Amino acid sequence: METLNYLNNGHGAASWLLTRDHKRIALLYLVSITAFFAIGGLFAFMIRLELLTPAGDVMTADTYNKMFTMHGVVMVFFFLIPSIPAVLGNFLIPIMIGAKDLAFPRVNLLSWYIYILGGAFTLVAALSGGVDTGWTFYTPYSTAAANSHVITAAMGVFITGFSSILTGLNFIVTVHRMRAPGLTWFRLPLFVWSMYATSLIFILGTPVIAITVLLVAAERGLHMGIFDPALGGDPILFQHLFWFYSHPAVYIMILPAMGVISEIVQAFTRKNIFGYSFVAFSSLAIAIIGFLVWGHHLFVSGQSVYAGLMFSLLSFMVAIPSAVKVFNWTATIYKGSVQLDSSMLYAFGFIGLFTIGGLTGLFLAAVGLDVHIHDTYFVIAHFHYIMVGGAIMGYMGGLHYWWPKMSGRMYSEGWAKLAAGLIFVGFNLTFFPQFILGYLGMPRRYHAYPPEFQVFNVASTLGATVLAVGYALPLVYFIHSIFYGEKAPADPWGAKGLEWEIPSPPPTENFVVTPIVTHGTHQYAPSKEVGIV
Amino acid sequence: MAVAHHVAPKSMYYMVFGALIVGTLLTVGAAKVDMGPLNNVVMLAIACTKASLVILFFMHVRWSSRLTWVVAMAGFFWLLILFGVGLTDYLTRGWVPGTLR
Amino acid sequence: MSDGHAHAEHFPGRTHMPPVHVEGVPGAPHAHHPKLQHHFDNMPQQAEASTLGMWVFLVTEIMFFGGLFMAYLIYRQANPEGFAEASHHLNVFWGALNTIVLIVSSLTMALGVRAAQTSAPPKTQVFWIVVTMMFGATFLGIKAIEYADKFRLNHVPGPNFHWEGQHAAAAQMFYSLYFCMTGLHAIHMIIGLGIMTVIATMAWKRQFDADYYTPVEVAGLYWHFVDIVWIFLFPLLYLIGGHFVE
Amino acid sequence: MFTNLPLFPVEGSVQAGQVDALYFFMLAVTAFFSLLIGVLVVFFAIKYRRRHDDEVGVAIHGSLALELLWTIIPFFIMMVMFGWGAKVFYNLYRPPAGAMEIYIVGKQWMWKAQHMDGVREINELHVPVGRPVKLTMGSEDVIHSFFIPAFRVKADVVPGRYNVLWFTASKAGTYHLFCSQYCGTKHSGMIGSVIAMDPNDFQAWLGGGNASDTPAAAGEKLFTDLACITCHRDDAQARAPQLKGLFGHTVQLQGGATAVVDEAYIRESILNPQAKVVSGFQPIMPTFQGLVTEEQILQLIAYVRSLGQVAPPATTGGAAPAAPQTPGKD
Repeated sequence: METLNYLNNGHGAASWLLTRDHKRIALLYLVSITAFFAIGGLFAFMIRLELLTPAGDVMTADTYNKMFTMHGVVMVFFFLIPSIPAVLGNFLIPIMIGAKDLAFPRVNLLSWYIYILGGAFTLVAALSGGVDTGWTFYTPYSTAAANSHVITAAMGVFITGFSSILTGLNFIVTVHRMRAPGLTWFRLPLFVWSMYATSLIFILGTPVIAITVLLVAAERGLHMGIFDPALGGDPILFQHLFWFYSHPAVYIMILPAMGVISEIVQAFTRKNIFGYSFVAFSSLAIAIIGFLVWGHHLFVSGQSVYAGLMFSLLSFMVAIPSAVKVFNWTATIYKGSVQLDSSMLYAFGFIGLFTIGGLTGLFLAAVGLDVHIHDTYFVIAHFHYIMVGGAIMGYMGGLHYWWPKMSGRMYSEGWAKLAAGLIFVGFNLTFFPQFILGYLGMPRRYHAYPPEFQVFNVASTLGATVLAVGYALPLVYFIHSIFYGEKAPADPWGAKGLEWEIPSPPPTENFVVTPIVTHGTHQYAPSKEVGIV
Repeated sequence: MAVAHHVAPKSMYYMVFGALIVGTLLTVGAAKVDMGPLNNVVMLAIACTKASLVILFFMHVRWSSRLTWVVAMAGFFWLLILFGVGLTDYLTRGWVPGTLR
Repeated sequence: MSDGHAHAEHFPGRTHMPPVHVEGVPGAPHAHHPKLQHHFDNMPQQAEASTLGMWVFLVTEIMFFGGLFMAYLIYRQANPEGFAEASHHLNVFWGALNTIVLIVSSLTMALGVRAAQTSAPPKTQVFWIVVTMMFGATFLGIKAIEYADKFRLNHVPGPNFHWEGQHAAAAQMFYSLYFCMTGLHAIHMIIGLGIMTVIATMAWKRQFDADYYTPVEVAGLYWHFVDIVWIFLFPLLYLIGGHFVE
Repeated sequence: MFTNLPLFPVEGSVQAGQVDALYFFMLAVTAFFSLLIGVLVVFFAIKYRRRHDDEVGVAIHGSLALELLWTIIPFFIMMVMFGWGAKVFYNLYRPPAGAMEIYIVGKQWMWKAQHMDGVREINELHVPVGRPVKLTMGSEDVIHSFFIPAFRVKADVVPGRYNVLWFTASKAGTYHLFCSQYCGTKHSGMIGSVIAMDPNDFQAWLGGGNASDTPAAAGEKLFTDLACITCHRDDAQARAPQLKGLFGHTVQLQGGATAVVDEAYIRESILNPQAKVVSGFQPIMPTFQGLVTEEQILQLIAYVRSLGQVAPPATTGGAAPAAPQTPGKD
């Protein structure tokens, strides 16, 4: 006799498609985001296939250009940005703060429908012939020269932006107004802090890209001419407005992953985080300083030299809170009780890859050095270390950590460890050679390339194949676990936190009795200060 | 308990309304006086004052929680970040000898 | 706000509640208001969440218009004379009149919220909201007259744009911005009218009183915000330097 | 010259050494920190592995001293990186006076180069070793980016404006030229070669080349053909500013502002003549938008330059045509 939980409390399509339960909405997102990840991955595979040989012989240049554009659009706007916030954030924030739901459950469901609508626009653009502007939609190529479905794709991005905005709004209000009695700000789980910081970026940045792509559509469709050089318009203004959102968007991807890693590291060392307030505030610092650095995408654009210098300085500044986090995680492992379950393997993978990704970011922030590696494969490698090595590692780690809570089932730990290993190896094989390619000078978005770059490209494609297997495995064993996995206890990892105090899977309104919080999360040992200074 | 919100007297609303109308007429009037670059300053000062009146009284921020203040201010502050940081490019173009605007 | 709120500065939003709250146990004073949604503890928490939500949304609106204002700022500092010349072809009278129309509608909106706050009869509440909508519609009517004028003069950017003055390129840029900014503002007005229709219907059905008027309050915030945008658009578009020259 | 498996790009310019020095410094610092983190994490994971099921970690809440330490040390290291990078950048983007000038126009999907003594090239750029070369670059259509990996230099080529790039080749050879800003279908075909030659070889190449009119001469011809000369003339009937000796000067504009007559100003004045009218003249000049190509605009600019400028580039052979010296005062 199964107890009533959010999964079996209501059956049929309508009980899912009209649900206002944050946990069910999280699962709706999980399914749709996984679908978009597969689509984006398919595009990536086509790109790597083309780059096996120097000559552009697998597909035409136009097709290739559409492939990397759709890869970028789908992965950035429909996978990476919503991934952790919309799936894990939606599922966990109300539980972690002891609430029954988010502040606006209907708005939450609406944001999923908006996401699907935006995704539909993008898929229509892809199926009706594709878009070839690059995910960055740079003018005047996108407004005047491109001969593809730019407006449809731009509307897809515009619409999806509102899904992000509504999600961020919901999280901010929920964290401010719905916390359980006694749950003060400094008792919040670090995941909630990171989601709060992410939400700030959602609401402050997303509107700017919404208006920017709207202007591109207006210029293309109505010949308005906001960025048109012939009217004295400035294509570089587009880049300013675009990156005002799109650089912070990178922090939308990485901040939630950092939050996940903070939780996992504490749970699998059975130890509270080292320097809680520094880790918490560094999330806010990254969110805020992250808004001041966008100009490093314009270092070679003809932006003024002094603006370049300023953006370089600010870009270095944003690295400091990231470094603080890495040092604090390392210090947390010190004298912990370390258990290398698959979630923790992902966390270790994250720390390693994010460290490389972050440190190579310094190369790009150093403005004189960036001139050479700007728009080369060095940049591609760097941001894939952040987005795939960082954000997706965090997402996978989070899924493995909270899967028993979400599904009520345990997955196969052995297969999970194998997948984590494959992903780590495959990832490095794919993207590390691209650093070398980039410094050699191979530009990004090249359909064909000089033959001396081939060896590294072949290595990269080989790695991508391993990576694909690594990503396919979890799909198999997670689905397997739903049907055949053993039932998960409330707290399979021996972790501490409100989400582990309620049954797996949780009941519809999460808590039968509103919890009263008396201390922070992840307190395992009796608190005693151990001086190491 | 739910009647927690401050109920302002009608007379206050009428006074704010009067101030807003006066502000509008002042703006139109000021545009007809040549003050050089000051015209823009005066216009924006009046517009900001009018906006503040609407926010403080019509939108009840005057009686709202500190959080509402912070949220309202944050919006305008972020706008200034967009303008200010963006302008560092436009206002310094061509400063380095040999580079062009 | 009252004492209840003063606590919220020091404790999270749910401290209005007695510390131990078991579901459905009487003693939670407002747990049974018919408008209380299941996931909130009490009415003030629900009201505060809604107004905070609207404020956060308005911040996104500020940034949404902000991108356009940024473009305006950059292009105006690049073409001060062209923008002034183009601005002179806008009708200051209509612009000023529309400003006043919007300010009046903001006043009636504020009085509408106050009517709900003070549990005024539904007739009074509906009266203020409908008056607000009428002024909103008047604004859109005047805007339509101005737009028609621009179409007649071929001042609409695009292939048919025609400019008699000295700064044709800058003027076209100005009018691109003019139509984007006022057009976006007009769309917000139309959405506002839609919201007000819903609010008026709810008011007519006696849904608002001193205990529950959050929807009117939140809709009012939106309406005032749209007014504020126009307060800036009017001088920036209609009154660019040099109206003394003529 | 292309080996089969290069691991590091050739250093073909003076700038390359400066960029690479910074690169190796940053590589060393970041490798150190990556290893530090990696070793610590692995070491702690092994040393403090869980030995029985109900073991918990030691409660350590943090240490202000450590937090300050790992905030301040990275801060100073980053300031060194910033300062070094800023210095390199400032040098990369500040062309020295007297550099040899070449005009570049990017269009979908080719690079066109105009040398000052008339030689034109497509998708090739010949430059002498050991002399600063300054490229003034414009685009016919969309944004391109001029990238020579061996020289470690790059600048976007943006429609509606000129961007400037300079380098001093240090080693003779043939190097890749890439477009590095995505510009449409054949973006990856918008490539070419930069051929750095010994100065003597370069002179020989210039001499034996397919020289046509110099840009200034071509510009002069255009100046007549487009009837610019009807208004821009030397006598008292001139209805437009006299152009002789104008380049490099500051002019007084209507409305009180001033403008320096440089490439950007001349370009704007041809395409959007009403934007900045010199005081004392009527805004009667028609726009030439759509009537002249980017290359022709550059030729007109070369012509105006040849009429004299404040500080003539101290260049010989292959540089701007010898210009009559005008006193450098306004």
